[in-house]
Amino acid sequence: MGIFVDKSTKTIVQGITGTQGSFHTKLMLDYGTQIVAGVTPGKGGTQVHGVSVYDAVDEAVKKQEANASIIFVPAPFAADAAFEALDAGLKTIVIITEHVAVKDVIQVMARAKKQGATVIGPNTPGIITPAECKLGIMPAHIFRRGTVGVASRSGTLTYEIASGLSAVGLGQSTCLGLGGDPVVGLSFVDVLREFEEDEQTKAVVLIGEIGGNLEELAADFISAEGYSKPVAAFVAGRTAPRGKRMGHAGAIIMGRAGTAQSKIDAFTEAGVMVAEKPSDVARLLAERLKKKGIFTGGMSGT
Amino acid sequence: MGIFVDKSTKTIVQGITGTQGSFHTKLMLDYGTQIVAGVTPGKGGTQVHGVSVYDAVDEAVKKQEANASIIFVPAPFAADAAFEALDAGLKTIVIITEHVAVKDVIQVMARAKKQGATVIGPNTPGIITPAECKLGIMPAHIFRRGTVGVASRSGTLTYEIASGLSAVGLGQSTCLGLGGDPVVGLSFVDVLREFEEDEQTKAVVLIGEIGGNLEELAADFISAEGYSKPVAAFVAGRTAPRGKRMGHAGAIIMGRAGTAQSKIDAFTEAGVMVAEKPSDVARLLAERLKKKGIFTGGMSGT
Amino acid sequence: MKLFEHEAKAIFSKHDIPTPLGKLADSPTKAREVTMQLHTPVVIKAQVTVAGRGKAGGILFANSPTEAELAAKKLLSTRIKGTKIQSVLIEEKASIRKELYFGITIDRSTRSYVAVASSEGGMEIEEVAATMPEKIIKVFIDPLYGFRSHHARQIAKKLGYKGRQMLNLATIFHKQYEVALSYDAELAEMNPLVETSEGKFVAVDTRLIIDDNALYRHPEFKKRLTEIEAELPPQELEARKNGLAYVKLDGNIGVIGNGAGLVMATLDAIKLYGGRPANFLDVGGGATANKIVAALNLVFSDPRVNVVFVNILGGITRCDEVARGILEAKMRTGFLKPVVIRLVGTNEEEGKRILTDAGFHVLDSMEEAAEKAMAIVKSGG
Amino acid sequence: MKLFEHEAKAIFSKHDIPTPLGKLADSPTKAREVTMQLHTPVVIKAQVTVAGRGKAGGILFANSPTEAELAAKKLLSTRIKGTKIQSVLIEEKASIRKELYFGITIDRSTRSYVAVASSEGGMEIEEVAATMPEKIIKVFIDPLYGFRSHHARQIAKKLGYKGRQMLNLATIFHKQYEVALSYDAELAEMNPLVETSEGKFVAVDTRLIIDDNALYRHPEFKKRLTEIEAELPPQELEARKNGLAYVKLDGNIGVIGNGAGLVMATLDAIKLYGGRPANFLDVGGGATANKIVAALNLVFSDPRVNVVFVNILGGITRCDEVARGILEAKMRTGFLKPVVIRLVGTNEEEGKRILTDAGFHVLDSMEEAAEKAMAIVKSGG
Repeated sequence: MGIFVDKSTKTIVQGITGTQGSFHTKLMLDYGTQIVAGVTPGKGGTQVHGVSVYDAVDEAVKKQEANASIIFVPAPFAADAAFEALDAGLKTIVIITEHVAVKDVIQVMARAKKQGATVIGPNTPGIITPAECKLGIMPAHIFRRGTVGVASRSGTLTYEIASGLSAVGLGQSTCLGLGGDPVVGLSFVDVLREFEEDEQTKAVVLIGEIGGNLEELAADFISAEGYSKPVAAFVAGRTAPRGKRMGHAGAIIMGRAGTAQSKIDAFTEAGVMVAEKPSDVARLLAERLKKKGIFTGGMSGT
Repeated sequence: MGIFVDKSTKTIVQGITGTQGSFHTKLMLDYGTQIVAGVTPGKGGTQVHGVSVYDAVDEAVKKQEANASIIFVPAPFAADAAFEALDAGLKTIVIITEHVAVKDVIQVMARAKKQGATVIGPNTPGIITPAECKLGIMPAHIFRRGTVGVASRSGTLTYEIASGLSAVGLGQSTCLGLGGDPVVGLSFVDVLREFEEDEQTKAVVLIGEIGGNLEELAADFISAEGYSKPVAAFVAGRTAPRGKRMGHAGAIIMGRAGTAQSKIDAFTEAGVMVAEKPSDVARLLAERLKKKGIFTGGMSGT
Repeated sequence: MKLFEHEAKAIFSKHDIPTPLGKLADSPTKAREVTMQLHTPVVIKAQVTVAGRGKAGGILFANSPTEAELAAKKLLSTRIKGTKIQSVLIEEKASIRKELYFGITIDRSTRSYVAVASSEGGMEIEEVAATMPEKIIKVFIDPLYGFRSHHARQIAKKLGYKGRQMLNLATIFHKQYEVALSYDAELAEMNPLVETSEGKFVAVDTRLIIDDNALYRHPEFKKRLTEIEAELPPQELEARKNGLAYVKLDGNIGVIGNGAGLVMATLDAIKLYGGRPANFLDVGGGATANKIVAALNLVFSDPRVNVVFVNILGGITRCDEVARGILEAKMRTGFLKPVVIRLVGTNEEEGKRILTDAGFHVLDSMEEAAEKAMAIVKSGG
Repeated sequence: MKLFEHEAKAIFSKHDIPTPLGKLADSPTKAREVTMQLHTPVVIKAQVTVAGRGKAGGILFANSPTEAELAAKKLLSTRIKGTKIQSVLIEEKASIRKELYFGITIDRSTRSYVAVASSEGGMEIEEVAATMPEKIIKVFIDPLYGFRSHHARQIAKKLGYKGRQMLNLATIFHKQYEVALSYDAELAEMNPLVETSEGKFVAVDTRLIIDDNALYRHPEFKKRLTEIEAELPPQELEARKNGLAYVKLDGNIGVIGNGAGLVMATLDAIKLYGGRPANFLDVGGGATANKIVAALNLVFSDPRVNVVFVNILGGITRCDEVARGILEAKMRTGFLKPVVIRLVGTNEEEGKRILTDAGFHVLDSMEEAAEKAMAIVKSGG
């Protein structure tokens, strides 16, 4: 269970013969992810870590019955890779690549919407449903199987918070990175909807940052829809100045819009528990879940 | 009845303030066509022949409940006019304009398909359902209400053959010009399908010419589907040389493809009556319909 | 507008499509100079836009600058299908392992652009389609999505290439698509696209036909339009100037009509009665008297014409206006050859009256008129 | 990449968007010359890419060449928000009837480009959005369809224009969309777009920000990249060269971390404990020892920094590699300021061992580390 990926997910790796693609294919295989094929145009017929490489996605999909793709190809070709995956009928596509031109990303997202496909990323660490499937570059040892769904705009901060959750015995149903770019395939609202439907998930953590209004929209959604599961949030960037990109292309305050305060206020108003520090997330959530009788554990590690 | 347009069709004229638009608005009104509004960006608020002019199609459509448009705007702006009509939800669009760039036409047709709209033209004399609605520039006096559906790639040749039909007492259900360009909104097959469904139509006339393979596809369709109504055809251009455009942009034999003979052979094989001369069409059709007992008339005019 | 091979190549090359090393020459001396800068053998190609240049002797080979000079001299003094050769393109001869075909053109039935490829390059693609349809690869291009890089690779793979070659070929296909779209091409073609003995790809012959209706978006070809006019036979130039659609044919019955389909049908009717039309001439819709005068002058100027058949079915075109045009033409030039007139439709009575008063016999049926024209020809004019 | 106003204007103007008559000047003398060719009054605008130029005194007016010379002299010898002014743009002052806003930018939530217009031009659009949201017109652009001419007219109409003015304005909007798309703009803006007292439209101030990720498609800006580097403060230049994401802040606690979110959270934690971060510095994923050395050098070079907080959560980044970088930096430069290290994750034990052996105290919690850094600052370093 969990959302988007699970034990049954059969994945191809686009750009499998590259340094990153090959390295992470190994780690994903080690985790137990079903990597059924690789694709690198012009390298069809070779193998990487025992995985067959094809020239084209449709070939790989047909021969190996894949239903997902993870993309490691360089930025100028990443959108094309996504188009190829979409045309081959894949419905879950993770784009790890960063620095993809936003014009291309916009095209990919429009096409994905038309085809009813889910795109995670670009510029994401990926997605993991612990003990079932890891499609990404996150360090696996941090995550434990459990009931907390996590969605984040940031990589390392997700690891920080997830390891805090794991440490208090709060495992995760699925953790995913939306991606650090201004335009990404999933919004917090999309993910909240999925977690609402997922039986394994009992609570949700949203890790936001400055820039855009995905957090505000999530808060509106939670208020308006009467979200049934407890939600905790952390928002990075209270100290960020206006008009400066803070590492992520998407992390920028434009004029008055996109400040951490605006997001924190919106969350608070919507009844979301807002953590002041990353370590508060696990604590707040554990308290709430204990109150609701869903969680009985305590500190179980450092 | 008839196809695509009838008494209930409420039309806007795009480019109504231009010479052609204004002139033919008058003639269409005289014929009894419901011209409910005109559109010329920048000329909103004026009137042409008593018809109110708007700046935008959606305005005109909303205020006058129009469901069709006829476009007279100059070639560089014709595709934009069609996009505007499509966006306003109109489902029947006649593009009279000639010399529209084919790249634009291709875009318009793709968009129209997506929206489930019918485009007649470009470079067409238009469509007429005699005694009900004329959306076009054809001389009205030639046509009589009746049971023969006519689709043509050519203007004057349609008048020639329609007046022949009228002369022997064979009126028309609907006559329409597909348009003389290589890419047009309707094919003979599309029109055959419509005429098959139309109760008023008892027989069909297809007027083809060299270039492309619309005639061959129509012949295939007639054979494959067991078309229920008698079909007569005339194909112009038996004497046309290879590689030369014969007046219409679409009338050109490329290599071996698109010859009159190929089309005539295909029609003959499909059981379509092929006329040697324009005047034969009415004769052939009258004979066949008399045999079937559908038609009892004879020469009733010049 | 058909571009010359060298023009198409310059555009392709600007878009990083590999083409052979070469240069244009408009004189034998220039041909010699150009060849001295190239590796021999070279190929010398007449720059004409008519099809079938190879078969018509428009392509020669040379192993030295002297041979190239002679070849250029020969070509520059001949005509291909009636067109004078103004310049030759001299290029290094590619070492051919295989000749491929690739083109982007318009598909009428799907209303889209289509990429067409074949492992049988070097011959007319319609010929391949007719004789070896299994050798044709077609990929229809979704207008709202475009020709994507994986579509290009798919074609390269179907042509039997893999690895680096497959990628290189796909890149060339994709660039050609970009050229086709950005230049509003009706046809952008590489034929042959050669695989050299080193396994590289070179567009050895190229064609680019721009959609005339889109020329307003490509002002760079305005000059080219003037040049084309300068090369046109005088009759076609005259037709173009007067907005008349004119095609020269090889018979002796001149034809003037309104509407492309009607004029084609008129030619067909003449043939049906055993005659041979001298031309196709469409005056279009709503022709004025002046246009009729120009059309008549144009047809009369063809020395082979024995009789002129005017076939008018008035719709937007008014019969009285046509009649006035005929009268004016007669007054200005005097008709030295017989004219058969069929005139029906809008303002028919007025038109007929004008012509009848002037002594013309006006007919109602185009078939009848065609027969009459034939009879005149048979009787020797 | 933020283009200078004059660069953006040159591009807009090339695409037929009307801009005021004017010219660039890089010296007071040149300013005088330029003004002599223009109608006075003129406006003299500092060419800097930082926002809030007007409020910072970067825009002056002049009624004569002499006044312009003085104004230019003044601007060329000042800094705006720390940036030296290299040149000024001198333009004829438009006669303003109305100031409009029009921009094409990216909308995150709809994942599309959006056209934004307002009748309240001349102020920051975010300010208008916050204070007068009803004055903002937004049209989201379907990525598979584009911004069509009727969309542009719709906006012009909503702004209250009709007739010829509506058409002219719509044409300008549409051209700006074309500029935005063809230049991969994150933002293409005219603010104000002025309606002159004659009823014409002129883009009086323009901004164009190119998506850095798309610069490979626009090699014409390569030179511009080098120029930008030449203008950067030395720290930012150093960061750029070493592939570090660095933003200067105004505190005294230097921060180094891996991952943008983690570093931001680190800054926030410092603030939470009452401290003031001196910078944002993200070494990114999988940083090598060399990158850590560069990061430490960079932060140490800031004279205001009293203590450095290194916060590493190893994922792809390996703790041992980070530890080696810290050791190497210490050996090369010697640490004159205290360093607080938090290090957990991949190869944590090895990393901790290396650092502990070298005498560093390594912490596990970022909050704990932040508190410790604060304590050091309070104790005076």
